[in-house]
Amino acid sequence: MTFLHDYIYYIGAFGLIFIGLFIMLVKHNLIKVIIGLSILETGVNLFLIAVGYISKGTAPIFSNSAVESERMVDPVPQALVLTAIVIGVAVLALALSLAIRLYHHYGVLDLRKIKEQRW
Amino acid sequence: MVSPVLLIVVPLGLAFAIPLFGFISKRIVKYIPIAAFAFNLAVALLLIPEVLKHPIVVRIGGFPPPFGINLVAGPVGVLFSVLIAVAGLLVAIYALTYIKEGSKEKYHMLYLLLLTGATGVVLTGDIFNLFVFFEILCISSYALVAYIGDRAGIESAIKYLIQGAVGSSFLLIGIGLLYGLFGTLNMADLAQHIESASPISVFVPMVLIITGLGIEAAIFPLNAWLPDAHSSAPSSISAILSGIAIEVGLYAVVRVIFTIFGVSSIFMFLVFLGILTLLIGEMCAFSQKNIKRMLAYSSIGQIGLIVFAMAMATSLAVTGGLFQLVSHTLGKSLLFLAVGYMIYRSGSMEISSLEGMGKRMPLTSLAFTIGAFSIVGLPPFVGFPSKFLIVQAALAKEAVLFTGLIGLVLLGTVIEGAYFFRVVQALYFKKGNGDSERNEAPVTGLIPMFIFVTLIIVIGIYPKLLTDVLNSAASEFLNRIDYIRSVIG
Amino acid sequence: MSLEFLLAIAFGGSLFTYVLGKISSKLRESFAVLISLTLVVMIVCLYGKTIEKSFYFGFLGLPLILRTNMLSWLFAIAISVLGSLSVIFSLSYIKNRERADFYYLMLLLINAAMLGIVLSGDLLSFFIFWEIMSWSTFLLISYNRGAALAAGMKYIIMSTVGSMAMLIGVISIYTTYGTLNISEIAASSNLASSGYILSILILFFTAFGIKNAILPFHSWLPSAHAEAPSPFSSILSGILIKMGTYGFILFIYVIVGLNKFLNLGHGVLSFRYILCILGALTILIPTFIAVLQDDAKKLLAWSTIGQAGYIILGIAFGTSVSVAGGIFHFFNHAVFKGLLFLVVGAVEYRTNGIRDLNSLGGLIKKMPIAFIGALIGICGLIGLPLTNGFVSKWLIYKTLILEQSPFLAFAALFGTWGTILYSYKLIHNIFLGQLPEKYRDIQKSPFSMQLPIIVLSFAILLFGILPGIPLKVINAIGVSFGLESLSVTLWGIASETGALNTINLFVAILVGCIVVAFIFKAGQKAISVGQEDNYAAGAAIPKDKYHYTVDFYNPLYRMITPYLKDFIDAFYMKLAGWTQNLCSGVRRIYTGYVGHYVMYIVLFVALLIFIQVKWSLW
Amino acid sequence: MKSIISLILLSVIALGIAISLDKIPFGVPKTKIGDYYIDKGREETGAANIVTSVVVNYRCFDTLGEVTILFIAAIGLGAVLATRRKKEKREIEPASLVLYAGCRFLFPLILLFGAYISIHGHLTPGGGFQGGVVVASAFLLAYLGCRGRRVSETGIKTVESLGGLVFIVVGLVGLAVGGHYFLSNFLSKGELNSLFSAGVIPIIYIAIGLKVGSELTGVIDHLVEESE
Repeated sequence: MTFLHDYIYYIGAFGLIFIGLFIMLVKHNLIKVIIGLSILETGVNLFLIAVGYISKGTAPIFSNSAVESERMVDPVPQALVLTAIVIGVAVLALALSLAIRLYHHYGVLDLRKIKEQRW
Repeated sequence: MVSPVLLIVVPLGLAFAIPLFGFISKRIVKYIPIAAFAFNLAVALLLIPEVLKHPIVVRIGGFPPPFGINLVAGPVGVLFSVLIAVAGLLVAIYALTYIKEGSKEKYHMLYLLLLTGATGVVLTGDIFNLFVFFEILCISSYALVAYIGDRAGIESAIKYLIQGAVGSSFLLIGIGLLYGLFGTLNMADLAQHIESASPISVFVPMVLIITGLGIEAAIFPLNAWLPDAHSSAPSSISAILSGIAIEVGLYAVVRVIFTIFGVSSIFMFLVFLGILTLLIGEMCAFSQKNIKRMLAYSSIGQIGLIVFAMAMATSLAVTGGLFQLVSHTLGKSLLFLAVGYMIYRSGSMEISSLEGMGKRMPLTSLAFTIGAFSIVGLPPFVGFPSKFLIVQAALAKEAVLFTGLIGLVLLGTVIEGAYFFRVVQALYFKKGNGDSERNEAPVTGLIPMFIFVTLIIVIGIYPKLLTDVLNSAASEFLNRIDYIRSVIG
Repeated sequence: MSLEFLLAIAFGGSLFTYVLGKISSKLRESFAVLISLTLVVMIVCLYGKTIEKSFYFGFLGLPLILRTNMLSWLFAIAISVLGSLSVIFSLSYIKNRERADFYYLMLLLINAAMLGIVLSGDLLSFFIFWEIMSWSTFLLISYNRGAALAAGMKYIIMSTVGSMAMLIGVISIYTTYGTLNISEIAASSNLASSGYILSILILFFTAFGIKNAILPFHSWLPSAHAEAPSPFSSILSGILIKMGTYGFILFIYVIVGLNKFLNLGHGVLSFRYILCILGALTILIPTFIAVLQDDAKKLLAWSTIGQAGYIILGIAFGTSVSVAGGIFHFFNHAVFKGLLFLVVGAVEYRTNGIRDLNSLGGLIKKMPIAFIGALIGICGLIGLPLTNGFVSKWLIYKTLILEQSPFLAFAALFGTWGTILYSYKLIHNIFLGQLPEKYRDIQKSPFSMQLPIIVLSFAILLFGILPGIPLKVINAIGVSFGLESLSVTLWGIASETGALNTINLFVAILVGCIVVAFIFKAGQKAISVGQEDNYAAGAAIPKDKYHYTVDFYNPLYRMITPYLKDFIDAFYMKLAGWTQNLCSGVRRIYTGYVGHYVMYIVLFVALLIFIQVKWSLW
Repeated sequence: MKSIISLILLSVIALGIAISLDKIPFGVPKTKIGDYYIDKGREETGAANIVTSVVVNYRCFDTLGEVTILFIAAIGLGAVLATRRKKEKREIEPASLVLYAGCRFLFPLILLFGAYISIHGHLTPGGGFQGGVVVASAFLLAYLGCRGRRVSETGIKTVESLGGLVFIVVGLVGLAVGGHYFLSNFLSKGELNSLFSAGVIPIIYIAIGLKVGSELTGVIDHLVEESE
């Protein structure tokens, strides 16, 4: 159980990552694939946060200058995640807009049927 | 002294300012990319003599390297910047009249940002920053592939996006693992500490990062997006994707492997991967009927050759690989530009519809022919010295294995020759159906093409123009100690 | 006279001709002739000089060197003379064709590149010029469209294979010796092991063999020669494929050296012997395939392969006489095969592209100059005395017999028999026999076509009667290779084992001719009839009903056809088919379904991790 | 079949990652850089929120890229969606009065909140991105509640550009005056935990807030237009 206790955040993050990947591998519907992508990205973000976590650490904000800097979590992954989230949003927005446009062209979202570009 | 940071910031600022310029005059917008890359070219050329002496390390925000982000403008970075600026400038001139449909303002913004991202990737010294610029490069290419908005473009863009997004997730996981292991994101700092961890735990992030970057670099099993995207994008963008984007991806892969991980045992694997990529690319290109797909697959083949050369990891081989990279940029951009107007005139991408183009568009056909010959590696064009160096590097290994592999490479060249010569024949020696009125590409199309042609011939005859820079670039790749020392001090 | 200046004129002239063509076609043509004649003069001036100097340091730190010596000079003069004659011939041949600018550009560019090949003093510039020649040849072969496209593709693919083999060879030499300068390599090649030399030779000889079309690499040649424009066919056959010969000579005698060459392998498996056997086979099979051809240019093309066999045989055999014979035969072949292609070109020009031997005939009166050219040409080709072909073949036969190689001698002699058959077929089916109705109004060939034909015919007789002129040069070449000197006189060769004296021959033949003519005149009983005055069973045959050039050697065809399938070509075509299938199979991995693509990515990662975890490879 | 293969492959990857993670214990401080920022961040940047000091100062180049990516997404979305011909404007059913009035009431408040979050990025959790998103949500609300009302595209574009330009100009000024480093913090750091502190950080964060807000508004605008 200590294993689970120690690594639960990693397990959760990678659980999401693999769920996302699995969805992308086996689902045919474009929207579902995009959902999988979103889950994957969320998992990655969680993982980054989990890397920077320090047990019982507080947010790295000095609200009162008197407080000493003890047990603050690593600020770097948080900054990275901020960037990663924005990138994820950008990709997602573009993907959805492409999906809208694709649906106009093909009338379906089944990726198995959207195979004009091949070989 | 000019700061290399301007190479990134000025195009970025101009891209942000394009809507404002658009308010002043709609016509002015399309000249902004030209101005930006002319500036970049000048700056990069000015930097060359300086970086040949020692790399310039720029601290963003003034923080010392492991703590702040830094740019490393070494020979490699400046070489790539020059390449990006040249290709960007010429393709921007080409796009002046080529881009007619859609929102031109958006096209020019995305175009500027794509190349800014590419410049950022080659200059940055921080792995997460590399990821960010990489995403700029990728996301703007997704958007540009879909720019025309036809069936093919949208389909290719969404496929490209899905694969690219998976790749960037892998990349990010890899970066996260590295950060967890070493607590730093600076490439030089990572390189310094990489040996302190056990090989297996470093291996997994390396694989993830190579995969993530390798998707953009179009290494074999990861390159399924490339033929679709390159063939569906507007030709000016295909030229950039083929000439710059995949090269930058390759740069990132090589930089990560050489500088950060410094492992030598994976090179053998990459050698085989390169050969496989080369053969599969050439074989697929051989059986294409669509000219742009053919060129796209040919890019895969060329990338395979470059990977092969780089993975040999001798000074000669890396020089050859970089040379091949330059020659591919020049040649393939030229081919896509030439093909762009041919397709525009004939209305179809089938090779059979290009028959008789030698009569209708003689100058464009000439440019295409020279580009094709250069890609195949015929003298006196630039493809020849680069291929020469690669073969020389392989034979200098003095191993039967490498001699055999170089045989395979040259077999690939034969296939490549076969399909390019077939197109050249179709251009000149087949009677086109339809009108044979002479209808040449406009001047703004011909000028960049013939600048490429000039570069191809001049460097092909006088390779010394490049070899000094290439040599020091190769030694920057191979000497990680020097790299670490120049950054961390 | 500096060599780089010469090459600059050659290359610059070709480009300038193209530019002039945009202004006026007259200007272009006169300039093209001027350039090619200037080159002839310049090369004549180079006679006997030995120059070696580097002219360019910029190429990857390798100096590019030009040099000239007797061997280069002989090839250069052949190139420039035949080149200028074919340019003159082209004046009317190409006149009203489209893309004439392009034609002249390529023709002159090829000539310039060939000059570059023979004048280059290091293997890198050799390779560069070689490649320029290859791709420009490809463009010019394709010039005629139609079937020429396939011919061009076949040529360039095989040629690329050869070039790639050569590239490996060149670079391997560079990594081994650290230099590409031919004389430096020659000086240090004694140190190398035979195994290494053998592998280098195999690489280079693949390239040269493909260009020279020796069996089994001949497959590109027939269609390429047949489909190229005729003036260019004459260059192609006369000179261009002989660049392979030049390469053979260069490697056997200059770079590797005769001693080393003779010691590669033993007995039947020696390199030299295998090369000789290949030469012999190249004589035998193509010669008889040539007999079967109905297309005049295809016939000449196969004949070219056969004659190239003689040259290879002579050169590979490696005695001073045989080498002299081989080199002389190269020179002669350039003259008479160039001539024959020009003759066929003249006929083709007047008959609007007809080269089918079954439908031509009786043109003797219409095109007398062409006929005389053809007659002298085939005499040279067969090797009748008093033509230059006789001397070179005599030298080769003599060696083979003296050195007791029965099979090789048999092949050479038997090949000559086949040569007689197809040569006669060629001249008969075009010029003799009945004149078909549709060629009634055929004109004489224009002067610009006659001039090269006359010059070349004259050369055949001149070098046949006075073989000492070229043999002196050839002897000097042989001496520079370290072979023993032949005692060459203006009339022939003096030696203990059978001298050659063409003056004696000349007198004997003259006497014979006079006697025959006398008897013929005296005993004349035959009636002269008109060309179309045909009777069968006493009844006049309508014109065009009876044409006895069809199925000329019918019984012979039936006899030899089953043995003469070009199975090598069939194999190559099959190989091409397989490649094509393989390629279209491979591209199916890009299925178009993005799920598969994601799977590839995941597979890649998983595979790498799996390998590492399982075997700890990296 | 396919899912089984997928599972096998994914479990192989999971195994590899687990091996690597073994060396990264959870919840243990392990980075010197993080400690450096926590120790020195306040002096060097003047921001109380260390994450902000990392985002806007130590790793501000990332942030510049990040803003650019959002910008690209907004343009790209526009480019992809704009290619279609504009349809006939359909008659839009107006929202109910309650919704309309509620939206109009909330709209300025949300804007204000967004502005607050942007401006106080260096003091409290939040910053330009978060503030920008809040601002954009105000516009989303307006789109939902006050149908038919549109934000002027020109305005969005102008704000977007200006936001980006301010960021870059601040950086270039830093290059010119502040010790020759791009984006260096050339203004006085001020007193910790006060609004006017931390040099350029608030300026950049305001620019980012404007830019992110306008970009996301643009994205929403395009999507709303598509759905109509």
